[in-house]
Order: sequence, then C-alpha cells, then structure tokens
Amino acid sequence: MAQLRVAPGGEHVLPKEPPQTGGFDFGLAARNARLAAAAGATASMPEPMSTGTTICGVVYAGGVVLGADTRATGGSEVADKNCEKIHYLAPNIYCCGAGTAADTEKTTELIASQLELLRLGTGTQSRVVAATTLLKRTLFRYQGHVSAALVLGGVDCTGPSLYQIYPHGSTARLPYVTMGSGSLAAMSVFETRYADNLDEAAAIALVKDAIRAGIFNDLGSGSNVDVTIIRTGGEATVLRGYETPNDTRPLREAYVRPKALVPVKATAVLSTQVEVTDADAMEL
Amino acid sequence: MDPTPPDAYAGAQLRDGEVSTGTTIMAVSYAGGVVMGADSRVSTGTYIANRVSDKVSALHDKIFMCRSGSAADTQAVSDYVRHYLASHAIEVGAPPLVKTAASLAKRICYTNKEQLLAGVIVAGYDEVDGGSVYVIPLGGTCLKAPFAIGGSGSTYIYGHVDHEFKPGMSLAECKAFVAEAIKRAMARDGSSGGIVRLVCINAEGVEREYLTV
Amino acid sequence: MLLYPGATAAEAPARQHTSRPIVTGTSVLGIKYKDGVMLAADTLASYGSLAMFKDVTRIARTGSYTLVGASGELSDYHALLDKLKGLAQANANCDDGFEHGPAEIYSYLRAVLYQRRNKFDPLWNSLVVGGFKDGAPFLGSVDLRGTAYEDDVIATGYGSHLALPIMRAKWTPDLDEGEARALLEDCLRVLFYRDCRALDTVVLSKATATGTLVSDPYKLETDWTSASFVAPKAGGDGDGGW
Amino acid sequence: MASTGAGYDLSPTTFSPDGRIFQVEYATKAVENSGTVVGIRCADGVVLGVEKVMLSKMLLPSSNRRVAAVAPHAGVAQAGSTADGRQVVARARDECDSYDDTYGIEIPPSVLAQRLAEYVHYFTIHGALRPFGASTMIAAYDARKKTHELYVLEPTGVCLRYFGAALGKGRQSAKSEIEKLDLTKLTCREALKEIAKMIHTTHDDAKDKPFILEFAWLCEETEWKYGLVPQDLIDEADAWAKKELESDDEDDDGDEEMAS
Amino acid sequence: MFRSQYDTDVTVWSPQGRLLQVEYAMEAVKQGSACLGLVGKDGVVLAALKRQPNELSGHQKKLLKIDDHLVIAVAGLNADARTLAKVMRTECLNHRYVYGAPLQGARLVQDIADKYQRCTQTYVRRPYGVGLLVACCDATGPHLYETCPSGNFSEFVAVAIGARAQSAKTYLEKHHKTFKDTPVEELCTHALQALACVEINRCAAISTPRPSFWLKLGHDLRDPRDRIQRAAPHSHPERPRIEGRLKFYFPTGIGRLRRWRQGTRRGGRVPSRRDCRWAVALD
Amino acid sequence: MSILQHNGAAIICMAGKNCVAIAADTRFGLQQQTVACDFEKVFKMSDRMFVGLAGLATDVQTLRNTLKFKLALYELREERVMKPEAFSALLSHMLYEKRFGPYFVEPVVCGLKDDGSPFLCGMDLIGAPVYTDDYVVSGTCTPNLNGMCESMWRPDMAPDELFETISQCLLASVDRDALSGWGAVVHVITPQGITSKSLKGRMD
Repeated sequence: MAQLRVAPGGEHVLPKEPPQTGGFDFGLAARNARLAAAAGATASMPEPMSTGTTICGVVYAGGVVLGADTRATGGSEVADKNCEKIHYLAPNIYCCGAGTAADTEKTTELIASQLELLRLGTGTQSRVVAATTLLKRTLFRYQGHVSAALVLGGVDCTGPSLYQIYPHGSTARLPYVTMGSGSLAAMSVFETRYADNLDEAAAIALVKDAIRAGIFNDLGSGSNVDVTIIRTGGEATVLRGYETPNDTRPLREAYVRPKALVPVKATAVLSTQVEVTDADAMEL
Repeated sequence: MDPTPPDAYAGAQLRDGEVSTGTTIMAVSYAGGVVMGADSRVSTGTYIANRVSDKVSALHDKIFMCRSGSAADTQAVSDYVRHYLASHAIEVGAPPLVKTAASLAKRICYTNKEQLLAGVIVAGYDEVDGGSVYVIPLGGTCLKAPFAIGGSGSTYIYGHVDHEFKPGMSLAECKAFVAEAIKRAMARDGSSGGIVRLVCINAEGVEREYLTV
Repeated sequence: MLLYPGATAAEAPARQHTSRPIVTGTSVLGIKYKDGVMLAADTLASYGSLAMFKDVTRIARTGSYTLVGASGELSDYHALLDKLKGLAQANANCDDGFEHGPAEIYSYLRAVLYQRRNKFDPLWNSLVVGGFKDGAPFLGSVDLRGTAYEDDVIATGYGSHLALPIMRAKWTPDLDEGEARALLEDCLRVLFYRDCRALDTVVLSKATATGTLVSDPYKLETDWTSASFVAPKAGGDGDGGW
Repeated sequence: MASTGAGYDLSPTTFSPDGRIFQVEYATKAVENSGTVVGIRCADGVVLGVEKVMLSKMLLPSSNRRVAAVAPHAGVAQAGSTADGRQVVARARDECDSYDDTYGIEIPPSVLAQRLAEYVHYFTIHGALRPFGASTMIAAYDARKKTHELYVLEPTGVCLRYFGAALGKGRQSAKSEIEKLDLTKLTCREALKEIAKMIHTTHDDAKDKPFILEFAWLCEETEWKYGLVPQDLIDEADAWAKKELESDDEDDDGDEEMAS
Repeated sequence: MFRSQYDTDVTVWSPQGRLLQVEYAMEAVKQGSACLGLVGKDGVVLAALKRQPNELSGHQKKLLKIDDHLVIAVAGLNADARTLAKVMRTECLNHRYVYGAPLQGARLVQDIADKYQRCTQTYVRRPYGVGLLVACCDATGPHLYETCPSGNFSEFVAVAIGARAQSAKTYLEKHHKTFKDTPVEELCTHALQALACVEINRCAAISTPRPSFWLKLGHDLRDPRDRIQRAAPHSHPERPRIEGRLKFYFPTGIGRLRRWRQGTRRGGRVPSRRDCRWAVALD
Repeated sequence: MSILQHNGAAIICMAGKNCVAIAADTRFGLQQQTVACDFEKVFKMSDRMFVGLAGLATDVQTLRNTLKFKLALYELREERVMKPEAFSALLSHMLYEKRFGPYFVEPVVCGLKDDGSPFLCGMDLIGAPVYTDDYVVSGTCTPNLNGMCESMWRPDMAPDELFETISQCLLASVDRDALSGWGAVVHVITPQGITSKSLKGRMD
C-alpha cells in the first residue's frame, strides 16, 4: 500500500510565525464550516472537553472557601478523573471554572497574567473586584461563546468577597455561590445549612458537603473534592484532593495481575531500533 | 420530566388568517350571583374583524361562557355545551348547575385539546351553589375560582385584579371591579378593545350592560 | 374548520399539536419514615411562567391506603384522578372488603401512562404514589413514559435536582414524623428559593397504619435575613461592575 | 294464562290476539317465584330488605348477594334471577359513572331509573333477546332536591316510584303490611324490624328453604350514602321479628287463624 | 322427560318463568365426573375423580391451573371449560400486568358468571355446559366458588358438583363446620374421603381418586417444594373408615405414583401401614 | 460520524518507572475504507519527547510541520531543548488560539522530565490540557483504550513491562474498533534511549 504523500512539490510551505496580535485566529473557521457543510447532517462537529462540574464558594468569618470536583467529561466519557478546576488568579484570588475546559483554563490564565502585570505596575495587592471586572469584560466581549462559568473568591483590603460570573459576562456578589451542572445539588446544601459568619472549619465542611452533593447526585461531576481557602490577609491554602471519596487505586493495586503476561502471539516484534540519544538538534 | 415547562402559548397556534378573540374576559362571583365581562374586539392578525362582538355567550338561562382563543373553536365549544345542557335540563327537570356546564365544557376542551385553541370561563347562578366561576384555560384544566380573568389582555391586569379583589363584594362593587379591570386591559392590549360588555346573573335574572370607554 | 369562506379543507394547514404541558405543577416530594410515607408539594399551578392558580392541591387520596401526587399537566392529573375514583367505586361496589393497595395503584398508573405514551399521546405527568397497607409503606414514581421505580425517597421535576441531594443525605429509615416533616419542609423551602415555578404555600400528606391524610395548604417560613442579602454593597463593590 | 300454547307466547316480538306479550309475562313469573324483597321509603331514608334463600348449609352468608351498590348515593335490591340481575347492576354502574364523568354531578335517581328502564325495555322488543327475569328496586338520594327515592323496575321495562314496594313470593302479604305503616313517620331503624317481620311472616319454614335476611339502606344515619346495614342491627331486627311472631302466634291461637 | 315447546331456545321463557334450555345445560354438569372443594384455615383443596374414557387413553384433565393463586375444577363439557379457562388465564395475566398483583377470585368469578349469563340471554350462542369450582387464595383469604351454566355463582365452605356429587355433599355437610379450623394437609384427607363416598356408592371402582390440588395461603406454587406435599391420614383423629372396593394411589417416591388395587392388582404390592400415605400433588 | 473519526486513530501514552511509552496504530482510512496501513501519527519531538496526533490527517500533518518548525526555531533561539512541560503549553496555546476554527486533532504528549520522571499530557481539540501520572489516550476508540489502561496500568513498571502493557492495551482496544488498527508502533523512552517496535495486528 502506498505511503501517504504530502502534496506534490514536496513539503508544505511552513507557516509563518503568526504576528503577535492577540485574540483568536479564525483562519480555519471557513474551512471547518465548509467541511461541516460537506459532511452534511451525518457529521457532527467534535465536542470540546467540558467540565460537567460542581463548583462553589462561601464567605465565612475569616475569608473565603472555594470548592470543586475534579471530573472532566467529553460527552458521556470521563476525560479526566482528576483535573484541577480551582485556578490561580492572584495570590489572594482564586477562581473555580465550569463550562468548556479550555475556555476556563485559558481565560483564567489570561486574567491571572493581566493581574500580575497590574500588580507590577501598581505595586499593590490585586483587588477581587478588579479580577471580576476583567473577567466579565472578556466574557462579555465574546457574547457567551467563550463558555466559562466561574466562581471567583478572594480577600483584599475590603475583606473577603465572592462572585458568581456567568459565561455571558453577568456577575453577582453573594455570600454563597454554586455553578456548573451540579450547582443545583450543591445549592441544596447551602440553602439548608448556610449561616452568616461561619468559622473556617464549618465553612470548609459546608463546601465539602456541597461538592459531595454534586459528586454523588450529578453525573457531570465526580472524583475528588478540591478546596482552596483564602484567609483575611490574603494568605491562601490550596488543598488539592482535600477528600478523595472515589479513589479506586487501592482497589486496582490489590488485584494481582499474573506475573508473566500472555505472550503477544499475533504481534511479533518486527524491528527494534535503538535511537542515538544525543542527536543534534539541527538534524530535526 | 423536563424541569422547565416551555412557554404555554408556544404549542397552540392560530392558523394564518384565523379569526381570534384576542381578548380580555373576566368573571367574578359574589354572594348572590356573578358578574361577567368582556371587551368586544375580534381580530384577524392586526385587522379588527368585528369591533362590537359579544364574547359572553349564554349556555343556559343563567349560565354563560366568556370565550377567548379561536373564535371558531370557542363558538363550537359553547354550541355543544349549550346543546348538551339543554337536553340535560329536560332530563333532570330543573335548571342545570354551573358545575355541570363547566364539567361539559371541560370534557370537550380536554378530550380535544390537540385540536382546540380555547380558553374559556364558565360562570353563572344556580340554586345549589349560588354564583360560581370556573376557569378552563388551554389544555382543559378545570378549576373553580372566586374570580377569573382570561385572554391576551388579562396578562396586563393580573396585578391590578389581585390588588383590587376583596372577598364579599356587593353586586355594585363587582360591576365596578370588572368594568375597571377590562378597561385597563383594553387600554394596554392591542388585541382587546371596543366596548365593555357586562352580564350580571343572579336569582332575579340576567342583566346586560354596555359601556363605552 | 375552514380558513375563510370558499376555502377547501385541503388548504387548511395541519394544526400544530398542543402535546405539551400548559397548566403545570412543579415538584412533588415523597419519603418513607418510621410510621409510613409522607408526601409534600406546593400548591401552585403555573400557566407558562404565569402563576395562575395559587391554591391547587396536587396530592390526592385515593382509596383508603393511597396518596397520589403529580407534577406536570394539571388537566391530565385530574383525568387520572377521575379514573382512580372509578376504580375506588368499583371496589366499593364489590362490597367484599377488598381495596387496591398503593403498590397496585402504582402498577395501574404505570400501565395507563405507558399505554398513552405508546399512542404518542402521553399524559404529561410525573406521579408520586405513596401509601401504607398491610403494615408496609410504599413509595413509587411513574413518569409520562411509563417509567416506574420505587425508592425510599422520591422527588419529581426540579425536586430531583434540588431536593434529592438533601433527602439522600439526611434520610434514615427511622425518621419520626416530626423529622420527616422537617426534612420535607427543608426541601420545599429550597425549592421555593431556587425553582421559579415553586411557591411557599404547600400541602403535606401522610399515609400510615391509621390511614391517609392530606393537610390544608399552609405557608412555609422563609429566611431572607443574611447580612449580605440585606446590604449587598456592604463590601463596597456591589455586583462587580462600576 | 288463558291463551298459552297457542304459539303466541314464544317470542317477545309476538303479540297475542288480545294484545298481550306473553314472554314478558313469563319472565315476570321468574321474579314472582323468587325470595321476597321489600323496599320502604321511610321518613329518614330508604331501606331495602331481602329474604335470601340459602340453598345449601355450606353457602357463605355473604354469597349470592341480592343487594348491590351502584354508586355512592345509589344501590339496588333484586328479585328473580341473580344472573340476570347482575347485568342490570352492571348497566346501572356504567350509567352512574358516565353521568358523573359528563355532568360532574351524581346521577339523579329519576334519571338513573329512567335509563335503566330503557335498558331493560330494550330486551322486551327484540326477537334475538329475552326479557330479564329479574326486577330491580332502586334506592337513591338526590343531593340537589335533598330527597331520597325508591323505584321499582320490572322486566317489562316499567319503572315507577314507590313509597313502599315488595317483590317475590311474599309480595302480596308484604304489600298489605306496608300499607298499614305510616311511611311519613316510620324511621329506617323501625323499618328494619317491620321488614324482618314481613319476611318471616311470609316464609313457610316447613315448605320453604332456610333463608337469611339481607339489608341495605341509604339514610341520614349513613350521611345519605348507600351501604349494607350493620350485622348487629340485622340480628336485632331478626330477633325482634321472631319474638313478635311468636306472640302473634299465641294471640292467633285464640283466633285460629293467621294471615298466610 | 316431557317434551315442551319452550325448551328448544335459550331466549324463551316457559309459562312457569323457567328457562328450560339453561336447565338442560345444568344437566350437562351432572354428567361430568365429581369434583369437590373445601376451604380450610389456611387454604383450599380441590379434588376430582378422573375418568379414563378408554382403556388405551389417558385420564381426563379435571383440575386446571389458572394462575399461581387460582385453580379450577371442571365438571361437564370439558371443551367449554377449556375456553373458559383460557379467558380466565388471560384475565389473570392482564390483571397481573396492570396491577402487579393477583386478581381477586371473586372479581374473576363474577366476570365469568357474567359471561355465562350473556349466553343465556341472546339467541346466538348456546349456554355453557360446564360447572366450575374455583379455588383461590387472594388478599381476602382462601375462597371457594361454584359457577353454573345459568350464570349464577356462589361462595361455599365446601361443595361438590358432577355425577353423584350428592354423596360427597352429604359427607361434606356432615363435617363442614370443622373445616374453618383445619389446615389444608388434613383437608386433603377429607377431600379424598368425600370422593371415596362417590365411588363407594357407585359400587364399581372404575376410576380413581387422583391427587388433589390445594392452594395454601402465602405459598407460591411455583416453588417446587410446595408442589408436592403429603398428608398422613392416620394423623387425623376423626378419619372415617373407608369401606368397599376402592382404589387409590399412593406414592412410592416423590412425584412418582403407582397404582394399586387392593388384593387383586397386577404387580401391585400390598402397602404396609407406613407406606400408606396420601399423595397430594399438582395435577 | 464526527470529523475527528474520519481517518481513524488510537494512541496511548503510558508512564513507567523512569520511562514512558507511546503507542499508536498505523491505519489511515477514509471513513470505512482503509487507504494505508503505514500512516504515522506519533512524532518524535526530541530525544526525550514524543507527540501523538489523533484526528483529521490533514490537520495532523499540518500541525506536525508547524510544531517541528516552532521547535527548531526555539532551539535555535534559545540554544536548549524544549522541555515537555513547555512543549505542552505551547501546543495548548496553539490550539486555543484557533478556539473558533480549530484543528481537528486531539494530541497527546509524553516525555521525560529533567529528573528522568515521566511526563504525560493530553488535550482536546481546543487545547484544554489533561495532566496525568498514569496514562492518557486519544483517538477513535477512547472508551476501549480507557477501559484497557484503567485495568492494566500499574505504578512503577519497568520498560519491558511497560512495553508489554501498552501493547496489549492498544491491540485489544483496536480489535474492537473498526476505524483503527492494521498494525501499530510502540516507542519506549528511557533516559538511555528510545526503543521503537512495530507490532503486527489484525488486518481486518
């Protein structure tokens, strides 16, 4: 069978390095639209990975507690069992993301970098409301196409604050917030148990139980509970894997696989090639 | 089931050119009877097909129906109910109950809900229950209520009627209540208009009133 | 029905079906507890987003042992109750002391809803059947497709998202009546807070060894007193805009 | 039966030369041979009483009911063939159900009686059918008029309203007994006893098979709902009737005669 | 029997107010071999005499299972019984589908009786020529019903129908007051004794009492352990003596029954007292 | 059928103890038709790093060329080899830049970090990264691949065992996928070098 060849005339013309203009590149959009049209009704455009997600946050006497589950899904398939949904924005500000994984990831990353620059410029601690405003401006510009639903929490000179940010750019400041597909389950916990001025332990327990409600009642959420606490003064504690109620590793490791694998009868090793490890980069 | 019910109006649609009583209708019961009222506008799209129609149709001597929705459908419904009610009255040898008229209308509206665009109010007076009002919105649910409003204009006056309604009103108060509510709806709803027709039903009889705005 | 004088029947476009709920009720909740089964629902019947009827009891007694609650289309629920009334009268006519229990009513409703679904004319309801007969509590749910299941806790509509997590977390088989009631009221309160089609006026009902009972509608107490609710700008930044 | 056997009596569709329909009359015979049924419209309700003949010692008392509920506000008692009677009961239940479904109110007694009469009458006009061998007493309450009513429907399809009626073997003497009562004042509880006595009187222990009393009523006491009379009240009425009869016998011994 | 002009059509009343065709149909029931049933404390027993129409044929089927909780015994035209049984089975299955629970016996019997009745009031069909004993254990306890071609039905403590059923009835009437406190194991003895009366009076033992069918409250007949039970007649204190020439089955192993005729049977072995147990098994 | 499934692919990256392996099938198809069975979809990016590109073949090759170009430019400018962490970030941003007109490719990256420990990363077509420490998969039979790896993977496998495990996982998975298979390649990366093997698979 013929080796697949690239277009006649040898290698593709290598693309030029794109100019640093920022923003999105729509270069392939037209082609993709044509592909979709050609494929017709039988084809479906691929679905990007989403964080089905339960995220939440609560304000307590001494700061803010944020929580998230750790499941990422592609359709009904679990794409990541232990992803990280509480994103760093500033030392005193963290943000939980739900929606399209890449959008939450990149948007928070972008805002984190803008905040960093701002801090370098002003020499002061980032304000939570500033982060919120940057995020809502960004999201509003993309009219909901950048699919990031966020719970933003932080502590600054005005004290602790917690915001809910919708993909279209609307925000609300509230004492307790949930987002994502498991938000109803998590909200049911907050609505029955929230009180003003909780202590830290109670706040963490509340957030943990809200996330657990999502993990166990919402199929889009699962695996572990991540918790981040930001205390008055701006000190943050990231508790990755604060609770792991669904850890199956001990179970798998307990299963003793036969030492000698069944030999791969149908797959002979056809060639063995040891590469030289110190190849010259120029050769590439 | 889907936790978010779709907009109720979305499914039932008028066909192009169908005559509709884009309407404000209302009925209130009081100790001795009921007061019913309606505007008089009938439209096809934005054209007024009839500016002085009577949307309060008699079903029996002291039972009436306020109609909203497709004019043809609601007339057909009221015609059937009137027919059944007449033969029922002969069978029992006494004036029918409002409850019975409502039950008949419900049965027709419910079993034919796929085919009908009819939201009606059945009200009237009988010696057993006194004045009573039954609402049958799209879909054929039938519920008894102290008062009811319906039709496209009603959405503009829910707040008004909730605020103004007082249990135990007199006939005069009821008449003023209905007239005022329908006038307000007519003022804001493009599909309601014309004049206000009032029908007062009680032990003494039926009295109609005609109010220009 | 013709469009205009002289039009032929063939010209009349097919009427779009109203096969969708129009006057609707939202969640119904049910739990088993020590003495039997308790069901709860609010009393709102909505017309789209219009809160049309605010005092509609959506839980009914049928026979001596059974409670049936419904979310979804109210007219279909009423039609079902008429059917159940006929069933109860048929039992009474027999005069032999036998009555259908909740499990049989549940199975019957399943058959009815499934049959209607197969005609592509579903009865647009999610039903909760609760009851107590022969010393055993029963709690089951049937939806518009005829899907039926039994459980210790059941919530339909929005309740399956908002109330189930609470009920699953707090339910134990030996709840006493007060605890059961408190749990259901907690759930109803959350639903009132978070479901646009819910109301704070509710009815509670129970089925125990002594029979079935449906309460009169009563108002739930709700809480709107959190400091940051009262003064949302306490922190100085409002909702995060300018 | 003057003109039997002349071939005019083989079908309900045949009139005899003197304008009679023998098949319907014969069907009525089946009713006349049955156990006595008495119905009384009292001041405070309607009582239906039945002499239920027990053909076997091993029969359950609840078996072969001759009274039946058809709706919360209506019930019937029947004389004649129980099998035929059940068809009428089934029809009555259907009529009650569909009336409620359509008009949203309980069927008025007069309408129920009228509709059942039409049904029974239908069986007297077809060659392929035969008339019912059962008569039906209907006790029902009219919630609108606040009246309680008693109807008797015969195999002919004739249905009339009564204050007191009797069917079956002992109907003649029972009727004359009923006529002696003041039905404007008589209460249901009193009527139970009177009916028990009537049935005992008409029953010939030597000739007839053993029987038990079956009672149903619809009265103020039951909030105008039809139902079986509690067994202790029946026992009480039964005992009272027996005692009355004994004392009557003693009285009658002197007179050497007793109404049979 | 006198010939009457009123006796050829079901839809014709006689001047006495009788339906002779229906009465004749009831005679057909008396042609069938005897069946009987008894209601006890915890169940119902049905028993029937099974005729062998021909030396080369098998025995009749007298007991038909309708549902797990309901069995019928038939006397009269077996073919009519089959069609009725089919209807009854369908009704029971439908009820189980719709309600997820067994059908109340009384409701089924009434439906069937109505079916009987309809044949007596229209010209087009002849009445059914079969009587049924319906035994069931349902939500209201154990019950025994009899249906007959007229469309009448009754509930009994004990009853017998079919040819010479009177002898069995006499036996049952003598003992029926005790039945309500008797467990089914002992009722089986009564059932067989009553059937034995039929055979004895006949003085010629051609057919045999074959195992009965009993239904016990709370027992699932699908459980194989319940399918075959034995009752020891000797344990019954008031067991009447069987006299005359009677043959009966006794088990030599579970499920396997061997025939034996007292004194004369070919290859039969005279049972010892220990062996002499009554077999009660699913028919 | 999703456009990601147009050409068919199955790729696994799996971590061992101080080693990491990448395996891929070699089928190139046009929907149900198999066109070639020696199609490359994993590419060596450095002596300690491979990238696997599953998806639309034209985008696979375009992206490979772009990556090689960027890598070469980086090494020229910076005079150092790109670490897998940085490479993943680069790739992720390249993909996200085309958020609203993406390459139809779901890449996986594997390599050894400076300390010799394994690095694994997967991505969706718009660059959402998934970092794991056991395995990542991509292609047209990810449910199969996930299922196999989930049950076969164990911590701290030696290179030989790693090869055996990853091969079994891949072959078993593609046997139940019509769109991938027809042979496979496995590369095992250790600090000492890279061992590449071709596997014989079912050709149906």
